[in-house]
Amino acid sequence: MKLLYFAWIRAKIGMAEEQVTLPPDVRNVGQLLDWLASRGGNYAAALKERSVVKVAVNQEYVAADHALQPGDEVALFPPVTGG
Amino acid sequence: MKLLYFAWIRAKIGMAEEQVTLPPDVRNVGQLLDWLASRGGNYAAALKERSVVKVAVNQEYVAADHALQPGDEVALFPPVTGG
Amino acid sequence: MISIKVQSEDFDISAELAALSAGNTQIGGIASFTGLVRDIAGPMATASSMTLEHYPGMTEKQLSAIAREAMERWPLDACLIIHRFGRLMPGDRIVLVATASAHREAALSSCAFLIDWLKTKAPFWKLEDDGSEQRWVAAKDSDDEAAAKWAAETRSD
Amino acid sequence: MISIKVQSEDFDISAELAALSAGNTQIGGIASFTGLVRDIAGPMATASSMTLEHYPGMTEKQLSAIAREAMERWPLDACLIIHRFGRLMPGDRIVLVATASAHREAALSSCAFLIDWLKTKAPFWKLEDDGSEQRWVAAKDSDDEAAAKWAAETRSD
Repeated sequence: MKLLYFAWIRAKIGMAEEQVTLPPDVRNVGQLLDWLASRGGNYAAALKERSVVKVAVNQEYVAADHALQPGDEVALFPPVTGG
Repeated sequence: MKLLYFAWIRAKIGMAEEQVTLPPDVRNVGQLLDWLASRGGNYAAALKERSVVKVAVNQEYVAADHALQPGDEVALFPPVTGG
Repeated sequence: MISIKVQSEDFDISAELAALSAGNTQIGGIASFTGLVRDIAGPMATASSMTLEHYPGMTEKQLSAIAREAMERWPLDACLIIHRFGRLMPGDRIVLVATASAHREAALSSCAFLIDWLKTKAPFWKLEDDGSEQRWVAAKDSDDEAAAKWAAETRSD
Repeated sequence: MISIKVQSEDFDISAELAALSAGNTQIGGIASFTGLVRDIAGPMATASSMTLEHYPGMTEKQLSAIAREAMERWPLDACLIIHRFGRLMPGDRIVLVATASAHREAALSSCAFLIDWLKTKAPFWKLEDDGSEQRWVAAKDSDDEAAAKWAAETRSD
């Protein structure tokens, strides 16, 4: 599964994207965030304030209970500040 | 006193402006409109629907009870349609 | 800064908006409204046109007063009104209203306010020609209502 | 007609608005909002800058969805969103939103709707540099509130 990071989440994690293989018990977006945070270090720091982490799957906003599929493009980013 | 006419009021009266000397009993805008309408012909036709005749004195909108002064510039026109 | 222009010639929106914010980097947004001549005759008819008559002197006075009121009601850095007169064809620009502010809500609201007031206060009259006959455009009740709304409303930003 | 552009280069407002109404003489008005980079450092500081990061692919998708929603909510003839990314300086144009309609109320309201939604939905992030340090711009609650207002509101024109 492809993970993309943007803005200060990208800066804190220290990379813009990575390819990951999910453990079998990680089936939705909330579980993915828990699993990433459990990696500790930069991940834990970047995902500490869970309420400000927005998630898009295949370029659409989703909630924590959104089920993940193999091959999904999952993006993590802070609240947007365009315009 | 200088009178100016615009749009279809100008077209109906048949001129864009004229110089008039008011009778002594014509002291405000409402009386001016009555006096002009009493001239009959084009004036009566142009001022028939009194509610749609707007009046500006010295380029400011005024109501029927506005007192006239010698040397005023008085304009009569229909509701505006710019923009 | 208030800029009022009453002219027969066309205007360049890019240049006008650039001038509005030039040298002021506290401006966060510019709202604008451009009014265009609609084709009243329809595609099958001969070319239609519109002639705008106005009251020189009073026009500038009224537009300036409207702009000053907008500057008082909203925190604006600049305000521009350009209104053309004379003979125009379908698609031609008639009017440009633009407001610049640090806050987008102020710019957007004041722009709507200006065009609503201008429609009921600025001494312009439209004479439409559909190719066969000429007709003075009637004022719309909906324009009076749009303007009246602002009188009733207190500033909300 | 919907036109969405995500680009690093600047845009010409006159040309963009002219393209929006070209060939459609039923359009009576075009509302636009141009967002500019504000100078966060103030006149006494060294030059500040802003770098806009975005999510290529999702950006276009979100802007298109927002534009489609505006076209459904209001009687619009055309709708344009241009959003820049990359490094910008104070006074630079960031975004242009424009809507064209036969009715000015529809153009003005939908333009406000688009910029409000874009602020909360379009995946852009601003990194400010005041000349001494870099700082990610925080999202504003007021932007969320402005967008939420449209969700609560039914079309009123």
